[in-house]
Amino acid sequence: MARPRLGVFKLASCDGCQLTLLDCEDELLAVAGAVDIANFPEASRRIEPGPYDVALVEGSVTTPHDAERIQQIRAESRLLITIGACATAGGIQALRNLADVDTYVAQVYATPAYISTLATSTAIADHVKVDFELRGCPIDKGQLLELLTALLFGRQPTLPNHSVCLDCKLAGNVCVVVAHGTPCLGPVTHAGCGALCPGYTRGCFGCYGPSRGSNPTAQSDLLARQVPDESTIRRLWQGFTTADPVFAEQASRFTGGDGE
Amino acid sequence: MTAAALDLWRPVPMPVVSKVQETADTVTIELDARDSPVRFAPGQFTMLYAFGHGEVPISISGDPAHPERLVHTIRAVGRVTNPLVAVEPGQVLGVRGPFGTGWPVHDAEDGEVVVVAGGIGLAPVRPVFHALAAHRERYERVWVLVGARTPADLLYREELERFAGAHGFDLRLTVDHADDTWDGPVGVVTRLLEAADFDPSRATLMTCGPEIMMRFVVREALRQGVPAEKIWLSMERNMKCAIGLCGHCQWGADFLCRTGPVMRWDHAMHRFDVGGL
Amino acid sequence: MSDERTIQVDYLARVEGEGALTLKWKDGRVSDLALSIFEPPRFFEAFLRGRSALEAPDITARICGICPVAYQMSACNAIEDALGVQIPEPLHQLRRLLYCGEWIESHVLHMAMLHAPDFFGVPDAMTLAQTHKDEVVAALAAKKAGNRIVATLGGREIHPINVRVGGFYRLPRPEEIDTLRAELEAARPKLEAVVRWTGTFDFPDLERDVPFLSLCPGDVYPFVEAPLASTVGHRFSPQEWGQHVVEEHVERSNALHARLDGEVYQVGPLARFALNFDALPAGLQQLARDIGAAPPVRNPFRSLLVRGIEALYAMDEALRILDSLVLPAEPSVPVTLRAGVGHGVSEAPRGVLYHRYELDDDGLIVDADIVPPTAQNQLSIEADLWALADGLWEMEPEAATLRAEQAIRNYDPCISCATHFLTLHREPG
Amino acid sequence: MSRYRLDPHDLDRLLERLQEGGRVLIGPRLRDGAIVLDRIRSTADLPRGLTTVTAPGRQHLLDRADDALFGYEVGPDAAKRWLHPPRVELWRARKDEGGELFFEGTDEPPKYAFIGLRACDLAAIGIQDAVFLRPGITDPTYAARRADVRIVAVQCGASAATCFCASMGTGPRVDRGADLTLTEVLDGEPHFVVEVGSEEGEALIEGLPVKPVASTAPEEAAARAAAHQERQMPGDVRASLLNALESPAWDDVAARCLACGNCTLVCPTCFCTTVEDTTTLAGDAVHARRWDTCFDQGFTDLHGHAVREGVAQRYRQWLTHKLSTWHDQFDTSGCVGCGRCITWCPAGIDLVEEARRIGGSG
Ligand SMILES: Cc1cc2nc3c(=O)[nH]c(=O)nc-3n(C[C@H](O)[C@H](O)[C@H](O)COP(=O)(O)OP(=O)(O)OC[C@H]3O[C@@H](n4cnc5c(N)ncnc54)[C@H](O)[C@@H]3O)c2cc1C
Ligand code: SF4
Ligand code: SF4
Ligand code: SF4
Repeated sequence: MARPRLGVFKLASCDGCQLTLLDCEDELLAVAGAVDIANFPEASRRIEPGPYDVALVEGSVTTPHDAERIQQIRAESRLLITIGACATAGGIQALRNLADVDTYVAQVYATPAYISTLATSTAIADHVKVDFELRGCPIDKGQLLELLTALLFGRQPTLPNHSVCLDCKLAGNVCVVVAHGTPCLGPVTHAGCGALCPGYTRGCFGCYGPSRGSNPTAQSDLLARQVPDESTIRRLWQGFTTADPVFAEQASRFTGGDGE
Repeated sequence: MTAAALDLWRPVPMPVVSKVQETADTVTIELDARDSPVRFAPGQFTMLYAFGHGEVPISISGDPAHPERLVHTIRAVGRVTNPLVAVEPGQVLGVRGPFGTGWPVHDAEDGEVVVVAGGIGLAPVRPVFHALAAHRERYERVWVLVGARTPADLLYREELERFAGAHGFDLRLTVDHADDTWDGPVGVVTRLLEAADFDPSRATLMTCGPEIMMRFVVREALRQGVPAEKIWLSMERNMKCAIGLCGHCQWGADFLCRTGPVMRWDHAMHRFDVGGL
Repeated sequence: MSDERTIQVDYLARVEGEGALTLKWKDGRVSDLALSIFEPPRFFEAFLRGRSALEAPDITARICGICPVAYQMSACNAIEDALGVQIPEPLHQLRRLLYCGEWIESHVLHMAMLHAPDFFGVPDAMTLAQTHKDEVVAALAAKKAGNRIVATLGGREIHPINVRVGGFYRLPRPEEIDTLRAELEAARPKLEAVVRWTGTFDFPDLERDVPFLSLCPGDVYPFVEAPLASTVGHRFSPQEWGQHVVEEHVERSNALHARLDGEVYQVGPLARFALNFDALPAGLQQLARDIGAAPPVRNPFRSLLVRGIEALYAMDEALRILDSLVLPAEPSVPVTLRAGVGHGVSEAPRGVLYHRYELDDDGLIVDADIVPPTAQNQLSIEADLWALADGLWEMEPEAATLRAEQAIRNYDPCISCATHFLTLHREPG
Repeated sequence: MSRYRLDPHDLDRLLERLQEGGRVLIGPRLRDGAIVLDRIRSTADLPRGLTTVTAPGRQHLLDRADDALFGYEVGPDAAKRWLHPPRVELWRARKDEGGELFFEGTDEPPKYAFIGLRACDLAAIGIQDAVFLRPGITDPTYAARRADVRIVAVQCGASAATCFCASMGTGPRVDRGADLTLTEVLDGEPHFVVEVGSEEGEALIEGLPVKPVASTAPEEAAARAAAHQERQMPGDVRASLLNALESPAWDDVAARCLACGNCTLVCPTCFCTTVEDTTTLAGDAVHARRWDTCFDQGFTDLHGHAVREGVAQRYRQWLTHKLSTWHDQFDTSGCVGCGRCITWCPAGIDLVEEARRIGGSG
């Protein structure tokens, strides 16, 4: 089998998800030997034109230019895989979707006219068809390797969509809700991180977005029993996957603070 | 006791010896089981393992008289069945089994047999045809009522016709949607059942297909007077281990990999209409 | 007929984030030079408004996946300043430990994977590994050790989850500390080998006398310790930052440029090294001299060597902290939310990172200001390019392009960060 | 059963004895604010002077006035975590050049000893035995870990607010399944009363500095614990739930249930697993098993849809399996009344209350 041609593309993001690939220190050279890294500017000056067998796309669409670029990337790629909360859900920068972006520009830049931006930060799937997604802010190294080995092998990656609680118990973490009364989004959050936050005695803040078939309404009800301040609950839902419709719906149940 | 000797989780490698394309998405493959013959009852299934992709339950669709030839008919629908359907002769699969319960081919002796199957549901009853053919004299009339979405989705069509000719089965086929190759009946398989004039008091009915199809088949059979304890069906649930340890295939108190997939209607009837059980 | 030449790098590779370079000559003289940043803006400072101060470390980490610890540390320092929280020594040591991990990881990533390929004329580290397998493998092992520190203390390598205002969520467990120590000990000689190897590189000549700014506590090589000092006589606290550093917004860039009392200046390894060399252990001072990095180092290409020395320092410091670790009883000190203004600095691998927050009575952020290192260095990078550019005129286009890119990569510029250092302009009223 | 007296400072001798021959000792340990089961080596690793305050969805630790080593109720973990591990590689498959497949086992089962298990834990092991060691169907992972295990139980002297073992007939008295049973006596001069429950138990204390005693401390402790228990599983639950399969009452609990699966995961008898197939970069295929939960929607996936789509259907599966159909499958209830699922449910859902409400027993 010819080595699949890999492209890694960045839109609005922090670089962290693609850095995950370079953080696979033990496997990097083997991966580099197995795939043809045709376009990965963070790692290589060699930038070859498409088509690509696999495109890893990091970041959300926030500019008119990127809205066009993602069409181009899709057209050139056999498989398009989104990596990370920005690409799968708009990222933390999707908080702009709740505000007036012109005000934001004016608040941040002295000369707003120099800035070209869209009113929203949107997930890649809002623009083009996505073949697989790796959730998380950032993605998990083990999941990235699983995805890459699956692609090399020609099989479906094993990327479970159950909730963090299952992984929390697999890991032997102590439940922070029960032991400490700490608010935790684990029950409704998509697995993949290995239940990291509860393992460090803090509540999950939902950076993998919603899990399949869970009960976010019951989660909100529980949070309302735990946390007196509504705006705190709203901010919890409005985190790194704030634009996800499931989380956004729950956030809309809570007002308070200055965000209503 | 050594753990390895008891390891029911571990497959046995078997090479593919032949592959027949049945329909656009379905193939029949035969595995060479001479080294470890799979003696099975019609209706039983194995766990088939595609290297690196995983294991899925697939009914044995071959002739029970030939345990050294393990035959399966597989429809490509996803993660594991896609690579299973793509195997070529010479490649090796992993096999565990056989597992589960079988059709009542012995209990059905000295009476009529009515087999009603839809779509891929024909695969688990195909061994029944072999078993009945092998002892044709023990049975009265044999009805084979088969439904498919379109003529192109009909499984084993020529073979069924050959069987029917050679062994005197009353074969009736129907499709949901006809095309220009089709001049047979159009409609659901229950219509065939309505039209078949078997003696309900002497018949054993075996049905396999989507749950919704089986619901109507059973309803019609009961209406015609087939006793509940002579109606048999094959249930499908997610299965991961096939040895009653993973919990996935539970349906009420049944582990369908052990006390199913084939069961009598009077065993199933109290739950069959409970949604999402 | 006039002779014109252009170097156009549409996509600067092997830097973090998206930027481009245009260099034009006319009749042998540079006529235009532009380092533009087209990384899309993400408006962190705007949406931080209304968020809780306690969220600042997690949120601002997302400005940069390469140096999230720096963001978390500067944010904690600033919020703790605003809330009057004192961090006891054991927790301060754990923060240094975490920072050691980020320095090692980031420096080795930059040295071996992003910068070194330029010195061999190859496109990337994977290609470099074909001729220098042992060195690349050793570098990967050293980098991994850095990542292990961050993952052990922070939960994961990128965007650690264990940092909070007031300390940490949980303390490392004894068995985690033992494992980490063993991993660092095994990686130490590999890192040293990599550093010695970089000493053999062929460094282009370029000397620029630019003011350096870094933290300079005096007694220790700094990660999070104020005050700041410069090589031109400044000495000021984080609270005085705004009196000295001013940013401007230019058209071609989504980032802002900073000046120190009106002057172009530089932050980062060379600045730290120049201002804190005396705080390095004697052995590392000697090693620095051995590999060609005797202070002051003013050749930006040689910043590669200084990164190596700093990475080794971070490795040794991490081991020292682990050996003398006294775990506190609690992973954090109590924090009470209230109104206030706070300033925080820390030394990101690329240089000083400044945060400032204004909080209301509920501890919600009403105003935020973040000045990352790349923004501060951008004018210096351009100055380097001007200084180099005349010489590039003579070179083959490909070699000239490479040299210009290499000069930019000297700074390990983090463009993802640069576009998010966003001065919040207070609305009237 | 013969009874002996063991001084607290001699407990370490017993712990050493338990670890002879490379046996891995699992016992209670303080971690992140809860008492979990984990590897321990000596009494220094045991939680000392702590007690638990337990309620639905809540378990806190508090200091005790004394130095008790076992003065708390069960935490989230049970022996299941060790005998039926959360993840285990079942086998690896390799393909040689000729395309032949090889299936190789990779499990290297450790030998375990447990200390600190309670009556409910022993009953739960009995239930998992029934699941995993059926005639003709033996799970090799479980069998290998279970075969040569040593168990030192502790007799409860108090019950948590969520315990209801008395009504399940599984406790609080430890009367079977342990090699040794310790009753911690704190009045007067602190000591342990050791009951011997097996030949292995006899061998464990041979040569230890123990003295025969005639003590009724175990019975007294058990009576105290039983007297605490307010929760009672209704006696007719097996039938009443099955009669309520289509009751709208399931929707009520489904509105509160997070579908997170914590109840099944902390339950010492729940055994469901799934398998995950992956490949290594070197091309080997890994077939691994991990705990699964019937609360996950994907648990009942058929091609294109899940059978138990809604939370009500999943909660019904869990409760009816535990309390009804388990009897048909394994001749026992699936519940030992340990209360873990009540305590460790983040939403504090109480299966006893739900069983009453849904089954209509008040
Ligand atoms: C007893 C029994 C006999 C069967 N006999 C045959 C047969 O002879 N021929 C045939 O083509 N198919 C048969 N099936 C169905 C076959 O097992 C599924 O099509 C197959 O499991 C789908 O797996 P996949 O990975 O290809 O699909 P995916 O859709 O990718 O699978 C996703 C998930 O759903 C599960 N899953 C999906 N569909 C089913 C299903 N129908 N049954 C159980 N689990 C499922 C998979 O295990 C996996 O967890 C039988 C099923 C059972 C239970
Ligand atoms: S800590 Fe959070 S993720 Fe873990 S079990 Fe509890 S609720 Fe679930
Ligand atoms: S526990 Fe939650 S917030 Fe933490 S890393 Fe996992 S998904 Fe993200
Ligand atoms: S169902 Fe609940 S009370 Fe019963 S054994 Fe399981 S966890 Fe314990």
